[in-house]
Order: sequence, then structure tokens, then C-alpha cells
Amino acid sequence: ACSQGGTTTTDNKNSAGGTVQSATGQAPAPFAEGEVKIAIVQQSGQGDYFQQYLNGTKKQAEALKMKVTVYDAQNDNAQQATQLDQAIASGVKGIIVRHGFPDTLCPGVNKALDQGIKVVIYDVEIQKCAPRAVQTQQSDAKMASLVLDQMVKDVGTGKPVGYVNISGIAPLDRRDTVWKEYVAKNDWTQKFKTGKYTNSTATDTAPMVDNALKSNGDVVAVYAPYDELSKATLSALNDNPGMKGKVKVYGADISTADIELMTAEGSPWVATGATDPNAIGAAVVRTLALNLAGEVKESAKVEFPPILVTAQMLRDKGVKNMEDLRAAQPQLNISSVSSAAWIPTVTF
Amino acid sequence: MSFGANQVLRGVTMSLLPGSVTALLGANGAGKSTLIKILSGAYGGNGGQIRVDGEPITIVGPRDAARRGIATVHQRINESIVPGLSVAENLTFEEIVQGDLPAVSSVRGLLPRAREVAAALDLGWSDARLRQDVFELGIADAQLLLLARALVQHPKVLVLDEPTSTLSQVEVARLFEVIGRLRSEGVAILYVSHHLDEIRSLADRLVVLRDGRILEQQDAPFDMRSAIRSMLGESILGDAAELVEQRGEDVAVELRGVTLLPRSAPIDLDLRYGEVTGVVGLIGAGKSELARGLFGVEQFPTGTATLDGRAFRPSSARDAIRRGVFLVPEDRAAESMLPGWSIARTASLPFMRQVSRHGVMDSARERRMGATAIERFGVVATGPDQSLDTLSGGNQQKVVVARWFQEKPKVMLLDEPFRGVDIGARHVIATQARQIAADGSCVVVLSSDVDEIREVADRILVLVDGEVRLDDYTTQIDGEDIVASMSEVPQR
Amino acid sequence: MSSPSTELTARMKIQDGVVKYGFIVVTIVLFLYFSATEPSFRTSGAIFSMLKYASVTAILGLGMTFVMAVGGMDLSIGSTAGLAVQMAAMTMVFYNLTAATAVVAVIAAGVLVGLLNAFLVVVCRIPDLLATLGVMFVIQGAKLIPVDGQSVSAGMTLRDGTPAPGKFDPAFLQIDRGSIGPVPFPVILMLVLTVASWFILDRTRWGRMFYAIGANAEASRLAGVRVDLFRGLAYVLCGLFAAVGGLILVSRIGQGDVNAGASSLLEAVAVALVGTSALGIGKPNAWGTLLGALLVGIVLTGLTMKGFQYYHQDTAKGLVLILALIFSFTISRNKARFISAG
Amino acid sequence: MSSPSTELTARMKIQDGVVKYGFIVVTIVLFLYFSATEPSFRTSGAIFSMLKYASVTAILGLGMTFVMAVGGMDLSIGSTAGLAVQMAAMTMVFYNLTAATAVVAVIAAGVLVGLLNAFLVVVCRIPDLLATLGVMFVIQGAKLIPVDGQSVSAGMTLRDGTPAPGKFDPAFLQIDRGSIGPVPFPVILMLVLTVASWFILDRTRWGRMFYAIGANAEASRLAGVRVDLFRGLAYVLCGLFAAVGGLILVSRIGQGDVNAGASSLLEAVAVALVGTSALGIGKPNAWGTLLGALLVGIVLTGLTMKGFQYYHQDTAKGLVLILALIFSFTISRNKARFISAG
Ligand SMILES: Nc1ncnc2c1ncn2[C@@H]1O[C@H](COP(=O)(O)OP(=O)(O)OP(=O)(O)O)[C@@H](O)[C@H]1O
Ligand SMILES: Nc1ncnc2c1ncn2[C@@H]1O[C@H](COP(=O)(O)OP(=O)(O)OP(=O)(O)O)[C@@H](O)[C@H]1O
Ligand SMILES: [Mg+2]
Ligand SMILES: [Mg+2]
Repeated sequence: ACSQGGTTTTDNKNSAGGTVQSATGQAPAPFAEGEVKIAIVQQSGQGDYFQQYLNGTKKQAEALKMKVTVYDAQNDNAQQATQLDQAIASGVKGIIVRHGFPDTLCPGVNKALDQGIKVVIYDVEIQKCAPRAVQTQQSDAKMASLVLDQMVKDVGTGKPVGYVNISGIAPLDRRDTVWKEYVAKNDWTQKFKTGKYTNSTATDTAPMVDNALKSNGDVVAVYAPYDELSKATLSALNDNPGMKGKVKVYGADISTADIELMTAEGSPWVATGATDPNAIGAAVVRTLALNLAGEVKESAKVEFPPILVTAQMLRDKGVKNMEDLRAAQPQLNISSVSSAAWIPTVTF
Repeated sequence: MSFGANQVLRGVTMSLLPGSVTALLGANGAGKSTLIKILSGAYGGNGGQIRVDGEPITIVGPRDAARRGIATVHQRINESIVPGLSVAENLTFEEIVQGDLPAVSSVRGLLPRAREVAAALDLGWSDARLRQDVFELGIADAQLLLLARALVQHPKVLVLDEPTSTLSQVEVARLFEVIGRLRSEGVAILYVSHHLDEIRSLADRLVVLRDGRILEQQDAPFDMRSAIRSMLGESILGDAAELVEQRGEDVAVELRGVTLLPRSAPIDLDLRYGEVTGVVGLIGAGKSELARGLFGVEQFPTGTATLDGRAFRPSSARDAIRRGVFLVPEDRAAESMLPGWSIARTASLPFMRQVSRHGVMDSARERRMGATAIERFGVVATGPDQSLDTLSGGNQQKVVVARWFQEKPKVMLLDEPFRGVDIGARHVIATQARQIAADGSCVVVLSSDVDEIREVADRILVLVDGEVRLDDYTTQIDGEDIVASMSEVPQR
Repeated sequence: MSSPSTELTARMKIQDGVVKYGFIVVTIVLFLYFSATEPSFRTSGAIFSMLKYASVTAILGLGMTFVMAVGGMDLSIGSTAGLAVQMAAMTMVFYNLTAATAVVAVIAAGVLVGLLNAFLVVVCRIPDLLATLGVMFVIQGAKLIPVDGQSVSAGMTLRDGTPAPGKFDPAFLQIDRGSIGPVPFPVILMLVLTVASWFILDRTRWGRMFYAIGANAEASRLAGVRVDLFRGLAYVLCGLFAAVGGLILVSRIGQGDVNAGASSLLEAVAVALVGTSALGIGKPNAWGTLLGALLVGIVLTGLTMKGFQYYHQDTAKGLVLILALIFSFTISRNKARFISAG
Repeated sequence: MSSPSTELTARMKIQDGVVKYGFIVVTIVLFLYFSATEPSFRTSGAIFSMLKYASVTAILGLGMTFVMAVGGMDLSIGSTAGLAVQMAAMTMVFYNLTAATAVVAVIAAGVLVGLLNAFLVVVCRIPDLLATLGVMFVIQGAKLIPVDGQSVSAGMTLRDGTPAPGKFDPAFLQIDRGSIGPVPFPVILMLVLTVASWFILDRTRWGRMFYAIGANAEASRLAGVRVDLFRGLAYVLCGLFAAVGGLILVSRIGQGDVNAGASSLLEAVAVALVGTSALGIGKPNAWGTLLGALLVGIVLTGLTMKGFQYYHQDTAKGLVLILALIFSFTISRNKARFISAG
């Protein structure tokens, strides 16, 4: 049965507590019959973003009385394929597949679907080879354009700009597409592109950006559409005191750590495009629940809209951490996405 | 043949005849091992020519030499033993490598052949022993293994570089028997040793090498005095110095109820200042156990020791050294040498305080210290900065002995100090040992060679199976008694 | 030492037994524990996929076993596997060639890397750690140049703006996905290679020469072993095994993942090292390596199923390793001569 | 070998010189080349920031140098640096303590890890590679448990739902950001530690003992060296240096980044190894390690400024390494005794 009574419970076990809005409707099958076993097969759980994402997933699953097994491939794609197999073998009713390569995951996803297991994909371009799976993703194009619009507003057109990004990672590639459009449209000159994806992206990318800045002292703005890259850019600017106040940084993603950096005195990081990974994690679970209940059909596509967060706004509203930000920007909770009366919605 | 600026061999011409034993004599560093390494293909590229059966050949590597029927036992055991493989695999290693044994086989499959090889020297090792890691063998057994391996190959030419320096009489006798047999089968044998009595009883011809040149060749019977003169030069040996007996009064070390080997009976023993005590015994008699126990690197299973009347139970070598007890260990390569280290650094290691101030090393003083050691023991070397690895075996031994003479010990333990040194050096080491005894130290020399012991010791202890069989002043007993008591079977 | 020697020997026998079978016991106990507490762990599907996962680690570990047998170390093993992944993908996607061609290209690439390592170590006499470290960096970087740092996947856009003409040959994907009866190919490959490696190392004269070189290269040379040849051979075999591991990886991933193989180096080193001590043999050996790979596989799968986070898994992996080691090295009299970095 | 010996000696002197100064020459040539072709490279700002980035690598490399001097290897060095990062962040952010306390906590943590390694290697007699591998995994995982796998930053929400009380002490941030005149603190620290390490290793009795243990532990023991003590000390020093490196990293990032230090292991190993051969000394040494770190720094900075992608940099790093090695090992007669994995 679903959660009863109108009380609001706060779970203290995890960093982003999560508040459960209890359900008002009667749960359909299979939720009416007790605990539903699901699995999440993720490419990586490492880092703040993914930890929060997982937190949201678990909170929402708990509220729905689901038992989640987490398969974490630790950035090893071959491992992810194996773990998808294991998840299928373990007899779950539904699987969330988060990030990864389509070619790696398609066979497993199709196999799962063939066995009647519901599959919700997050952020894998899998339509072509596994069209029956439910697709979810955060709207990276939207996220990029929100931030880049702000950049156009701040710095104007026809300026020398810098770019810190890594190719080959799906969401970053989607942001890249938008970036290229904006560069062309606004007559910006891209003076450098650098960045490196490693186990410690921020520390390893910082010297590269530093060097790039040193040879291109005239840039007025840098776009670094992944918070590890934004951090690297900030760190590099710290080492170029001469450029302080002359360069603005436009990023992506948000976390308490990022808020601290953006609101620091004289921080060059002026805007970022944000979703709340907790909320997305929860929304994906809700999507799977609807899918299990037959209320979301195969091949459905769900997008989670981001918002624009500016340093100005953070300072004005005295935002110190994610809690404050959610209070200030409740739309981050996207609690209306994939919701139903019988689903106790978790907000953060 | 030269190593860097050091030209070691200068136009050596010699021949080995079938069915005869040619002895190669020479002081430490004369170039004997180098010559042998050329012959066995270990060193390539030299100006000379090698002929087998009159036909000139070039030896490009050890395999080549083996194919030509040249079998060699090298001086340094560590250059030939392969730890991690079993005793059986080591016994048959060359045959495995040459492809004389089946390419596919378990260790068990190698056992029959290994037994045959071991039988060449009547080693009589059990199958369990043969299956053991060769690492577990003592240095003497390892030497026997290598000899057995070379002997069974039916070589045309057999080259033995100081094969007996780690063996005791019994094994030496067995080895000589086999060499005698091979000689009668027409094998040409090249034999290197610093033991003149061995050469006298074994060799048919004798060649003396000095500074890389052949100075003298003799056929048996030999004029040993002349050989020694050309080997060492006029100056070094006058008459073999008569031993002036020193008798100490004060007891340095008192052992009470000490057991040396797990199964032996406890012994009591007093070691005195002012004299050289020689401890002699067969391999495995417990000599090294005695020395290592006193030095604190092993503990006696039972019993107590005192030094100057105070309890003495060092827990480490450092402890012992601080109380004035020094040990020259028996296995030079494993226990004394540091690969790549210079003479000066090797020499100063135990006494770095002497050449440092507040922990900071004074390299000028350190080099002077090394130079003093070189001079005092007559080490053949280019200087204190030469790497110890590049010295000849005997000269390495001199350095690792010499370094312990840089401070005055209470008790000096010398375990097989004469291993591989020439007679000249033997005299130097013996003289130095006697000198510090005369200056008041308690000196203990441990060896399996009775003659060596008689040359250096004032008092002789014979150890058999961890128990003292004979204990008397050298002048009171003759060599035959010692040898007899050494091989006495202990009553149990 | 004061106890009678029979008792002593008995005690040593027991200790040897503890060491010899200790790792096996730990592995089996863990397996049983997870089977008992996690129903999904004991399904044959889960076991085979665990074995499948272990197969790549095991195969790379076997390659490392050869190199460690000759006393070396190959830090380029992971990047070679990564190179294999990319070679296969490029052959099929960029040049539209068949699975067979891709396999040949990959194997050739692995052997070439092995030859390069062998050249640097044997001919140029560069210490193995340094040489293979250099090769590791070069491969890691150079393999990305033709693809501009991007993973190769079917339909991707080439530099000239046209789409890539090929795709992964379905036959190729069978390398990982196929099976004989219920047993997946990679598992069969792992077992075959383990038996082959064991046979070569333990039963043949070539194996003895590998070990002899590792234990005492000079002695081996003096006994007539072609030291350079066999040392070189060990690197070539290692490259070959890395390529085979890479083949399984790429057919599992189904595209040319630029990051594939990154974590393989440490794992291969770990299982080969564990293997060295696992069975009380004290030298690198094939069965020990296999056991090491299985142990890691079991621990990771079991902990995942029990819902632990990745960092709990790392902790557990480390603790199991350390405990097992204390167990073998502190209890045993065995010295591990072969496995110190010095 | 038959040529007259004077000529021979002269040739050897030249060869020795080539080896001894070869690496320095390569480093200087690269430096000059980049200075000439990239105007921004030769600004003092660029040079100092290059030195700053090299400092962490150099300091960790120095720690590794001590361990390698005693013939060991410390695979946990990178994760110890990562632990330091997190310790510092937790001390200040979770417990609201001062910069000084954080520094003390970090140093203590580094020393503790060193003691743990020392315990396993020296007391439990586990081979160094295995023991430190285990410790690496344990630290890597265990450090994330108290923070639930998340980076520590000011204002974050704690488990009990309250915001973290503290933030990074501005004094703490000065560790990386401060300078004396134009010279940044990390660079000064790097130089001071290099000189100190050189002095200890090369000029003191204790340094001699470290090297003696690395050359032949048994012979050292019999010469009265406290082998266990000094081997343990080497690991403790390595932990300490790793902690110092971590301090610089965390004050640079300004957050308890969970991933910091991950790439440090290979770099520390690389520069310490390069250092071993760089100056023709043939054993791990402080100046060589520094030179290695600078060489890597120059290559990376120069190539980034020239607009190369990271994979070109890896390739270049590897090629420079290999060429420099061929240069020293193939031309020289020097054997590198300290650096083979066997
Ligand atoms: N690898 C080497 N490098 C440099 N010099 C060497 C090397 N090997 C030997 N030498 C030098 O060659 C000379 C001859 O050494 P060799 O070992 O042949 O002497 P030996 O006659 O066998 O002496 P011993 O009786 O002490 O064994 C010595 O001066 C030694 O220092
Ligand atoms: N690890 C081992 N396994 C089996 N036997 C051993 C081992 N170590 C030593 N032995 C044997 O124990 C006996 C005692 O050796 P030890 O070296 O103490 O004798 P020793 O009297 O000093 O003789 P020497 O010094 O001439 O070799 C020898 O027979 C040796 O071969
Ligand atoms: Mg010799
Ligand atoms: Mg002895």
C-alpha cells in the first residue's frame, strides 16, 4: 500500500533531507501488492552531482516503498554492461539506466524489455537502438541557452571569449552544439578550447586553463559548461590576478560548493544553468513508477527543465546552500513532472 | 680484456691438455675469474683466440661454450643459483635450458634426472630435499649442487673457479675423487684455488697469472716457493712467519648452557681477551650459529651469555656493535656487499659516526677512511671510489673484513674470513687479527679449514654437531688430531 | 625452536596449509555468504556475469603474470587494452572492415606494443617501470589523436564532415555476448588462457626459463638462457593478453570508449600480486592470478548487491586484501622474493 | 674494448656528462624553445604558475623518493593526498576550527597513514606493493564514508539537516595563494623540501642508511643499521610529504574535493623514477625528482599554450620521457639498480 496519513516526514539520514508530500490517491498495481524491487544501473556515482542524484532516487523510491539496488560502474563502461546483465538476472521489476553509451546498453535494455522489465533511461541517446525504453533527460540545450543568453546580455557581441569543455560526453556535447550556435550568431572569437576529463577533472584542468588564459589575456568571458570545469576556470583565474574583474565565467550545474564559489567576494562566476540533481533523481523514479503502473507508455520522453541562476540573485536572496536555493527557487523541485495523485512526491 | 681503464688481461696464452688438471694460480685480482669468464662465454669481445681440438672457434655466449663441451663452475655462487626454482630444477637447469630434457615436464618428472645429477657427488639428497626451493640450501650445499651439475655434463673441458672455498674436507675429498675420475676419462680440467695443498695433490700442471700476464708455468712436481714468488712478488712472503703464541687471561664472553643447533646438547664456553680463538668444524657444525648468536642476529635456543661479567643478550646487530662485538659474516654477497656501493661507503657503513659530525657526513674523511682500509689490507683497487662490485672476489673479501678493523672491538667474530683470498691476503688478515688480539681484543675465527685455523689461532675449538669436541692451545695439538676429532661421530 | 622438531614440522605444515588454502577458503566463504544472504547472487545469470566481469581482469592479470615472472612490470597494460578497444572500433567503424580484420588488427596492435616495450627494456636497457610508463603515456595520448579525443561509435561524423561508413560487425559483438551452452565466451577464454599460462609457466622448459630470469638473470645467462629473448617474449605475451582483454571489453561496450582500460592497470597488478601470494607458491602464477580475479569479482558483485556505495566497496576491497595478506605473510614463513618493488 | 685506455676514459667522461647533464639540457632546451615561440610563456607570471603546479607533483615525488631509497614503493601516496584534502576541509567546515588546527590534523593524518603502511610492511612483512595497494583502496573508500561521498564545502548540509557551521579559514587559503615577493608559497615549500630531502639523503648518516637498506637490507642490518626503523620512517616521511602536497591542493581548490589526488600516484612515481636516472646518479634522489617535476611542468605548460589538446600532451610527455631515457640508458654504462620491479 502507499503511504498513509497526511503527516510530513523528514528523513535525517542523508544530506538533502527530502520532504514527502503524501499521496492522496490509491496506488495501482504493482504498488498495491507491496515492495517493488528496482535497480539503478549508473555509469558513475562519483562526485557531488551523482551523490545527490542518487539521494533523490533513494528518497523517492523509499516513499514509493520500492527497494533499489544500486549498480555503480565507476566510469567503466564494460562494467556497466555487466551490471545491467546482473540487474536483469536479479529479478527486478524495473531498471533505471543512468548515463553510458547507447551501443553498450542497448542489448541489455532490449533484453530487459523483452523479459517484461520496465526500463527508464536517463541521459543516454538510446532512441535508435532501443526505442521502446522510456527516455528522460535534463534539457541541456535549454540549460546552455539560458546561460548564454545571459552572457550575451553581459558582454555583448563580437568579443574574444574562452571555452572550457570536453568532447565525447553526451550532455557536454549537447551544450557544445548550442555554444557553437551562439559563437557564430554573436560573432564571438573563440580564443581557446581546453579541458581534460580525468579522475580529478577540476585539479587537472586548472593548469590548462591557466596557461590558456596566460596566452590569451584579452578574453572577456569563459564558458565552462560543467561545474568541475567552472571550478577549474575559477582556480586558474585566481592565478592570474591581473585578469581579475575583467573576465566573467559562465558555468553549468549547481551545488552547495558551487554556490559558495559563486557568492564569494568578487567571484567571476556570474551565472550558471541549474537543475537540482536530487529532484531529477526523484523525478526519474516517479517516471519509472508511472511506467510500471502503465500510466507512462513505452517510448515516452520526459524532459526536466533547468533554471538560470545568477550570482546576483544568490547574493540578493542570501542563498548559502542548496536548501536556501530550493526555497528561493521552488521550481527546481520539478515536483509536477511525472507526478500522479497516488505518488507521494519528495521535495528537497 | 679490460674493464674501463682497467686492463685486466694482457696477452695470455695457455693450453689445457686432455686428461690433465691445470691449476691456475694468482693473487686476488690477477684476472683468473676474468679469464675463465672469457673461456665460458660469459664475456664476449676480446682480442684473443680460442682453439678446441686445434680448431679455432669463437665463443659468443654461454650456450656456445656449453655446446663446445666447456662446463664451468663460477666463483660466485649467486651468479649461478636460481632461487624460486626447486633444487631438482637447479640441478638439471642447464639441461633444461639446452633442451636436453623433455620440454614439457613437472618437477616430479625431473626428479629421476636430478637424482642422477646429485649422485655425481654422492649428495644423497632425499626427494623432499630435491623439491625444496633452492633458496633454502646453505651456501655449501649450493656450491655442491653447482659442482654436481657441471660434473655430469661429460664436458671436454671442465673449469672450476675456487670450488672449495666454501666446502669442508669431506666434500673436498669427494670432489677430488670425481675430478680424478674425469681426468682419467680424458677431460681437460682448469682448476683455480688459493689452497696450495689442493694444487699439490691434484694438479698436473700449474700456471701462475699476475697482473693479467702469465709469469710461470710448471709441470708436477711443483716448486711451490717459486710459484708463490711469481704470484705475489718477492716482498710479500719471507718465511711463513712462525706463530708467536699469545695467551689471554681475562674472560670476555662466558656462555653457559647454550645450545647451538636445535638437537645438540648445551655447551659452556669461555672466550678470552688477548688471544685468537679458532673454531673449526665441518659444514653444519654450528659455527655460524655461534657467531650469529653472539652478534645478536639470531637467538640461542637456550642458555645465557655474559660480556665482561654482565648479562649479554643483544637483540640486534646494532646492540652487539654498540657493546663492542663485531661480526664479519660468512656470505659476502648476501650479507656484506651493497650493489653499486664504493669501497669507501661500504667500509664506513658500520662506523659512520667516525666520519660524520652531528649526523652530517664528511666525505673527505670518509674517503680517507676507505683509503686507509685499502692500504692496511693491500686491496687491489683503483681507489676508495671504486665500486666493490668490480673488485675481484678476494679483494671484495678484504674490504668487507677490513671495515671491521676500523674501530677497536671487544670481541671480533670472523666467520670464514679467508674465503677466496690468496695466501698473501690470508697472511694480512691473520696478522691483523692477531694484532688486535695482542692489543687486547678477544678474536674468534670460524672456519672449516684446519690449516687456516692453525695459521691464525692461539687456541682451537673443534665443533661437531653443535658441541665442543676439543678445546686446547694450538701448540699443544697437531693437525691430525683436529681432523680426527672433527669427523668423530657424536654419541647420542 | 626449542620444541621437538616433529611438532615443529607439524606446525609448519599447518601454517603452510593455512597459507596455501587460506585465500581459497576466504574466496569460498565470501561466495557462500553472499549466496546465502542475497538470493539474486546465487542465480546462474548473476554468477556468469560475475565471471564475465572477472574475465577481463583475469586475462590482463595473466599477461602481467608473465612479465612479473621475468621480474618485470608492465605499466602500459591498461592503455594497451584501451588501444585495442579503439583499434577494433576504428577498423570496423572508420574503415568498414569485418570482425575478423578487426581481431587481427587488435592482436597485431597488442603484439606491437609488446615489441615496443621489449625493445625499450631489452635493447635500450631502460628499467621496465620507466619504459612502460613512457609507453603508457604515449599510447594513451596517441590513440586519441586520430579520433580527436572522441569515442568511436557507429554513425559518428568524421573530420571531413561525412558520417563514418561502418558499424560494429554483429559477429564481433558475439565475442562478449556469445556463449557455449550457458557459459559465456569470455569465461571460456579466461579458463583456456589460465590453463595455457599455467601449463607454459609450470610445466615447460620455457616457463622455467621465465622464472629463472626473474629470479636470477645473470645465473640464467650463464646457464645459456637467451635472457633477452625471453624477457622480450614476456612483454609481447603481455601485450597480446592485453589485446585479448581489450577485445572482450570493446565487444562488451559496443563502441570505441576512450576511457576503456583506464582502471585495468591497477586491477591487473593487484590480481597478479595477490596471485603471487595466494597459493603459497611465492611467485607469480596463473591459478593464483585467476583466484585473485575471482575474489575481486565476488567481493564487488556481492557488495553491490548488498547495496553498498562505491566507496564502501573500495574500503572493503582494501580490507579484504590487507587481511588476506596479513594472514599469508605474517602467519607464513614464506618470503616473497619476487614481489618487492626494490 | 681494445682501444687505448686514455681515449676510452675520455669517451666515458663525455658519456657520463651526456647522461648527467642530458636531462638538464633537454629541460632547458624545451624551456627556451617554448619561451622563444610563446611570448606568454616567458612572463614571470607564467613561470611561477608553472612552478606552482609542479610543486605538488614535486613534493609527492620527494616523498616517493624516500620510499624508493629504501627499495620500496608507496601506492597509497595519491590517496593520502586526497585524504589530506578532505581532512582539512572537514576540520574547518564541519568543526569550524582554525587553519592551524587543520594543518595539524592533515599532517597527523599523513603521518598516521605512513605509520599504517610502515606497520604492514615492516611488522607484518607484507610486500610493499601489496600493502600500500590495500591501504590505497581503504583510504580511497573510507575517507568518503563520513561525508557520504560528497565534496566538503562551506554551507553544505550535514547529516542532521543543519548547515555546516564553518568555512575555509582565509589564512588557510594563503597556503596556495600567498607569496613572498613574487614567489608563491608552494614554490618556496617545494624548494625548501627539495633542499631538505637532498641534504638528508645525500649528506647525513641517516640518508646513507636509507640507501643502504635499499641496496641490501640484510647487509645493512648486519652492519648495525636499524632497518625496520628506517624503512618505517621512509613510509612515514612519504605520508607526511603526501599530506603537505594535499594541503597545497586543498588550499588551491578551496573545497574538500572528493577526487583530489587521484592522478597524483602515477605522477609521483613518474617523477621519482625519472629523477633516479636524470642526473646519472642511478638512485632515487631529490634534485632528480625536482627536475622530473619541472620537466613535466614545462612540457604541459608549453603544449597547452601552444593550443594542444590534452592527448597531444600525454603523447608528448611519454615521448619526452622515452627519448630522455633512451638517451641516458642506452648511451650510458650506468645500470639502474634501484628501479626494477623484480
Ligand atoms: N665487472 C667488472 N668491472 C670492472 N672491473 C672488473 C670487473 N670484474 C673484474 N674486474 C677487475 O678485474 C680484475 C681481475 O678480476 P678477477 O675477478 O679476474 O680476479 P681473480 O684473479 O679471479 O681474483 P680472486 O682470486 O680474488 O677471485 C680485478 O682488478 C677486478 O677489479
Ligand atoms: N634453511 C635451511 N634449510 C635446511 N637446512 C639448512 C638451512 N639453513 C642451514 N641449513 C643447514 O644447517 C646446517 C647448519 O648450517 P651453518 O651454516 O650454521 O653451519 P656452520 O657450522 O656454520 O657451517 P658453514 O659455516 O661452514 O656452512 C648446515 O648443514 C646447513 O646446510
Ligand atoms: Mg676470482
Ligand atoms: Mg657457517
